[in-house]
Amino acid sequence: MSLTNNFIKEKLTNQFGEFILGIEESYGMLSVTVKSEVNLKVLTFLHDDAELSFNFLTDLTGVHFPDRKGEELSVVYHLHNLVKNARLRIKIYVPVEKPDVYTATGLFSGANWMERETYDFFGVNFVGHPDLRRVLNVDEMDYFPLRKEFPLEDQTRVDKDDEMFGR
Amino acid sequence: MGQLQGKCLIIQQKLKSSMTILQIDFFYFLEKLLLIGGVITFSLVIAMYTTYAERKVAAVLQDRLGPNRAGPFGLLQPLADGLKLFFKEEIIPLTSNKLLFVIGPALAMITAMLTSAVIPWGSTVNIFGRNVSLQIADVNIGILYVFGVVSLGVYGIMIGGWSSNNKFSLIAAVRGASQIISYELAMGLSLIALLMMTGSLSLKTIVEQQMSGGWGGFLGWNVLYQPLGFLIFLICVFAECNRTPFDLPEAENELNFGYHQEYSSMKLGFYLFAEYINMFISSAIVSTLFFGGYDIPFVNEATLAHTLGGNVVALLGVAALLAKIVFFLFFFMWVRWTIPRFRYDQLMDLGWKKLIPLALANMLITAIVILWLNK
Amino acid sequence: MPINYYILLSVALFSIGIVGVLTRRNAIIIFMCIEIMLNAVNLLLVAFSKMHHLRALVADRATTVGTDAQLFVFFIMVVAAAEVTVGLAIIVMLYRNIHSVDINFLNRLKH
Amino acid sequence: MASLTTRSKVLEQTPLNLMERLYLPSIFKGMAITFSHIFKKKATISYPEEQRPFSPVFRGLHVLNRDEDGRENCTACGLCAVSCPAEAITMEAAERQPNEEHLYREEKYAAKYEINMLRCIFCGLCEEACPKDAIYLSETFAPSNFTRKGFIYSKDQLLIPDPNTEKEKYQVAKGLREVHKKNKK
Amino acid sequence: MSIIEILFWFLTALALFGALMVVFSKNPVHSVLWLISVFFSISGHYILMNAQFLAIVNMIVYAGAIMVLFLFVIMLMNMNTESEPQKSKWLRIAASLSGGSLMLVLVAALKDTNGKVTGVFKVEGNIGLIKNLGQVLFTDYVLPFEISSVLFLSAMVGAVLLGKKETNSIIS
Amino acid sequence: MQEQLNINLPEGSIEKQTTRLNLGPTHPATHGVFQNILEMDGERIIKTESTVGYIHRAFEKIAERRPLYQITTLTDRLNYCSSPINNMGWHLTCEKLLGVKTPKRVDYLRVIIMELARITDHLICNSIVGVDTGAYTGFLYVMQYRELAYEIYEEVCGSRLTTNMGRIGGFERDFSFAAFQKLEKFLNEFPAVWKEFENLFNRNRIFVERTRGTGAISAERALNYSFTGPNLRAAGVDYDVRVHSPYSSYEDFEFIIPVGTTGDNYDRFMVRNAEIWESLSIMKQAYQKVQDFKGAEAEVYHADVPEYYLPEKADVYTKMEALIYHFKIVMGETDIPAGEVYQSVEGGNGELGFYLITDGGRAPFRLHFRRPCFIYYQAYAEIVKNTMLSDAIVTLSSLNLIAGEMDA
Repeated sequence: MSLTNNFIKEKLTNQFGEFILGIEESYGMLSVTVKSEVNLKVLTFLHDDAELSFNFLTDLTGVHFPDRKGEELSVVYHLHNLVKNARLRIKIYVPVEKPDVYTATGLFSGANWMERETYDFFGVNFVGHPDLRRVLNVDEMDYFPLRKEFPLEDQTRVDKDDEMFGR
Repeated sequence: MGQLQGKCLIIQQKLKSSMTILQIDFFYFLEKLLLIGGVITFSLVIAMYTTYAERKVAAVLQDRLGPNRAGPFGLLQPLADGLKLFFKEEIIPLTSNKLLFVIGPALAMITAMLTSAVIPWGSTVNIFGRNVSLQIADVNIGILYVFGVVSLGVYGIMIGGWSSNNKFSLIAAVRGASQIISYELAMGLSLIALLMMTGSLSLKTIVEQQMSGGWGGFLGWNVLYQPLGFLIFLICVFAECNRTPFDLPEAENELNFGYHQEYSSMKLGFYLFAEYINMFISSAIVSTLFFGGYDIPFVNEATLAHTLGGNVVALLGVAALLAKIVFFLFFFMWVRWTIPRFRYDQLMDLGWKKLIPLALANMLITAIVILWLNK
Repeated sequence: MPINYYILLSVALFSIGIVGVLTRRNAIIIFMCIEIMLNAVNLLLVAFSKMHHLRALVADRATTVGTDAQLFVFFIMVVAAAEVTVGLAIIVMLYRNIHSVDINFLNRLKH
Repeated sequence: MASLTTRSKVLEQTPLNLMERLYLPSIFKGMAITFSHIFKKKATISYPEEQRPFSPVFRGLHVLNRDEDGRENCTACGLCAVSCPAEAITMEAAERQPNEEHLYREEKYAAKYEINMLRCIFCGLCEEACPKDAIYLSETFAPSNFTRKGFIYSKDQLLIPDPNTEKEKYQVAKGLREVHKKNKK
Repeated sequence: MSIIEILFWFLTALALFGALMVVFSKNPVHSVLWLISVFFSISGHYILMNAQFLAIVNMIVYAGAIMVLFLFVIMLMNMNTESEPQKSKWLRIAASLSGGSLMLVLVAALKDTNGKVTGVFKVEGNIGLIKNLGQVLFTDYVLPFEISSVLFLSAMVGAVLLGKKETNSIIS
Repeated sequence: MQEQLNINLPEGSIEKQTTRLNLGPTHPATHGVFQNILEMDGERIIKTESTVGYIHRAFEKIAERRPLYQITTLTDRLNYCSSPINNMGWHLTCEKLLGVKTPKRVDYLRVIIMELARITDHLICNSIVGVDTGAYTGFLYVMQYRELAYEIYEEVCGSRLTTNMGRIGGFERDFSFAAFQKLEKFLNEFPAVWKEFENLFNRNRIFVERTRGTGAISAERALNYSFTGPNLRAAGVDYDVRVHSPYSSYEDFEFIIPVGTTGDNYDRFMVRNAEIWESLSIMKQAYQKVQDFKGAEAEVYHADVPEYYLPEKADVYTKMEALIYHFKIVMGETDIPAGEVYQSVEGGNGELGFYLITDGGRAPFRLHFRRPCFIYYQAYAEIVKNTMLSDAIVTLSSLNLIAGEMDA
């Protein structure tokens, strides 16, 4: 029995009707936005439900939308049901002032570093994470570099210090 | 042959008496001094060129060209390497134990060189009417002496590894020490079977016994009678020389070159040289004990001496020994560039649980056979 | 070389060993000093064996007098080796438990 | 865990048999393999004397092209600089003066053209971007240098030899270029 | 002075100096190395007395095995000058005095013995050679020999048992 | 007596019986820059703390300022042992976003290149396992054929390691005759060489004992740690992106998924070995299919999408329309729809995912790489616990941790 997007949609709305903020389908993949406080419940349900059993966390990452007031930071989970070969995207939004999200490390050991990476780049505070430190950047860094307010470099390249590149 | 043996006996007796009371006549002293100098120089040169051979053999086995820049075919490469090592900066780590740090490589070098004293490089040559034995000292406990020196070889590794004050070096030193001590046992036990057959500890006597075998000495080679003993001995020699598959003390992928990690300049050179000298000497001992030493196979040296003269035959014998040594050196390298290395516990397992019982069994079988034949 | 010299050398070595045992607190060094004392005795045994052998040789060319003394030395070495393995194992054990090789700590055994 | 597909094949870990447990047979087998390589053709070459042939489309050092009359092709449109992911190209444009027709093909030319070879990743996007056939990547390696400054190649280092003054050198460079063109379509 | 006498005095001096350094050097590793030199000089003495077998065995057993064990243990415990426990000055002086007086007593007792008549070095006498020793060892002393091997075995087992630690207590 | 009363045990003397060893960042086995702080009891590892390393290059940030076609050069540097797969993965992502349909021949050519890249990747990994167990020679034997594979890349795109191969919609040029020739040479000669390599290792007891039972991870733990690729298959789960979500016409090919049983180093080694054989078989099939194209079809090497695929150089010099497209594409002025795409390919190390969000601008709004190495390196501490130092080294290489992929 294959797992259709409609079936998943139905199942999720039955379970978490009032917590679901939006459901869309882009390029064949179902993408569900839920309230940030129920993310762990949704993930646990998806993981444990006998029919859904999304027990493989493909990816976990963050996105920064500076223009959406009150929900600037987003955390995106890509789940995969290997047996029925269905993929699902779960999204949550949190305000940048208080970016608290429940950790998924209890569910997926692999989420550990992915969450650390997301914290490192976006400053998402994963509540309950066993070891929430920076993972790719230096420990002393005091900002979250992948947020949009930090420009990559000046495109006009006038004041760029190129001494290190031999200029 | 008989005449030669007689001569040998006379010399031996002379030698023995000189050893015991250390009454030294001047020419004898000079002759030995020259021989010692010759052997040391020779060992160093061989060690130098073994480094070259190692690289060339590795290259050839690996479809590469190998060193070919310094001199024709890269033959001057060892000189260039040596020069480079001499001119490199000496670095002694601040946290190291400086005295021991310097002593380490020296000890490694000394113990490597010491063994060459009892190896019979050839029979006697006649120079200006003097019969000169091509052996520095024919002590009647030659093999025991070899073991004594080999058991000291561990100090160079241990002291060097410990005094560097580096954890990798320390691990390497511990590995090296326990490996060398463990394999000494199997090595000694494998030789006891051989000693039962020969009944002598003198290397010269062992060689002469082998020379008296059939087919110009070939049938007397101990390897034909002690194949298992030879195999165990060879494996232990690999372990004693820290060569692959037993190169745990310097396992470059695990321990960053192990005990000589902190060394630089000629101190490093000493360690590397000591390793190659060890290989050279070990090959010499294997050839002497199991492959007839300076015996030329399928040739009766005594009859040949009538036609060619004693000195030529003696030199031919030296060449035969060298050929055997070169083969074993190649074998060392061939094995190194073929197989993976053991893990520490597997190494100990092999040494204690397999080689020692095997050596004991070999000993037992040899003893039974000897008893049975003598009955 | 007169036998006296060997006796004196052994006595000196033995006394140094005793001084070492008395002055040091490190169990391993004490152990090593005991080894010095054992070796002093070994040396003396060999010297005596040689002396008696030479005496006996005058009467009988094929005598083996004195061999047993050298065998004693051999046995002493055997015992020493066994003793060192066990002793060092005990010291290692001690070190593992109290992280020290100071013999004064051994007083703790009393309690 | 149950199989997810019908295509899987399990690789069982078969225990070693007696011969394999003896160490030596497999060691000798390995040694035979390595020994047989003594007689094989050597894979390495003595580099500076011998050089391996590059493919005709190899992406090496850049060359600024001239046309048959020795005029520079570049018109300083800046597409190469824009397309460069490493931002290694800098240029300054200048108007061609009336007496400079023999130097520059178009009305505009690059007065300054620099490629920083330390930044360059030799991706070839500049060559793809060029609408004037003015820059291409040749079959040469980046040479070494003592200073970082020495890696900033100025225009005179990049330009192909002038066919009017150095005909032969130009022919050599051009010859490679012809092959290049043919194979790239 | 013959060459033998020179050797004798040299080895004696080395042995005594080495032994003193074992006792007085602060760094245990140095002590071990000095002790090795003591063993070497004693081996030298054995050779002078034509006890070749004992000389080599002394080297193999003491220098090659026992001292390696010592070095091993000291290195693993990472002992150095700083960690070396010291006795109080008075205790050390007292100990040296008592040791010295013991030597004094012994020397005094032995000084008048008539040892000069018996030389130890002579060409004759091959009891130190391995052949003679083996002959006696495997005939008259075969029982002690076997017993000593049992001793060895039990020492080995004992050492292994002592050295073995309860692994689970550390990992947990 | 005064002395004895003052005896105090040194602090922590009884508890602290372990050593701390820094494995990396300058250790020869940490091929790259990552560091493991090992808590050792003798040679046994009790605890590990892994650090990813110090080469973060901010690819995800850089990608937010680059037009799509320039991002290919960034993907080169992820898993640099198999950069063509990364390139193709990125092109596939863009094509999915832009709705570009590639012709079959392009798909098959891509399959050839991707499987070649997979072979080079596995070949490096397995021979490095050999090197780290101490046998160096096999590495150089198979390395000669990586060289040949690189020459094929060179014939196709002009570069060897960081290939920047292909464009959105296809390849920048058709495979040359020399490329096909070298490909044939590879297909003919490589099997014998790989057989020889297997003979050197597979049944050698020293090697088998070094790898069997060491560094094992169970299927459950591997799934929980989000393992993919050969490392997951070694644990016994036959998950393969090529089969589960076929891309680039992988559904047209016959191949099997080798899986291990215990997930130890030996299984990882053997799974990679078996995958090399499968890749060879796929390459042969694809090569046959490419040869079967006749007529105009046999010339196709890119999709017919003038808005995204650069026009022919000759047209650019002569035709106005082509020149306009050329400028638009190079300047990044082509229309890019706003959307959200996740596309994954089976990279050398596992599922290499591209999560791309666009907002209609010329550069991605957000691009995230799912880097398999980064994800399964976190299991290293658990895998090597209670093994010996030597095993940890072999595990490090058999997991095929590539620093470039860990730290994007």
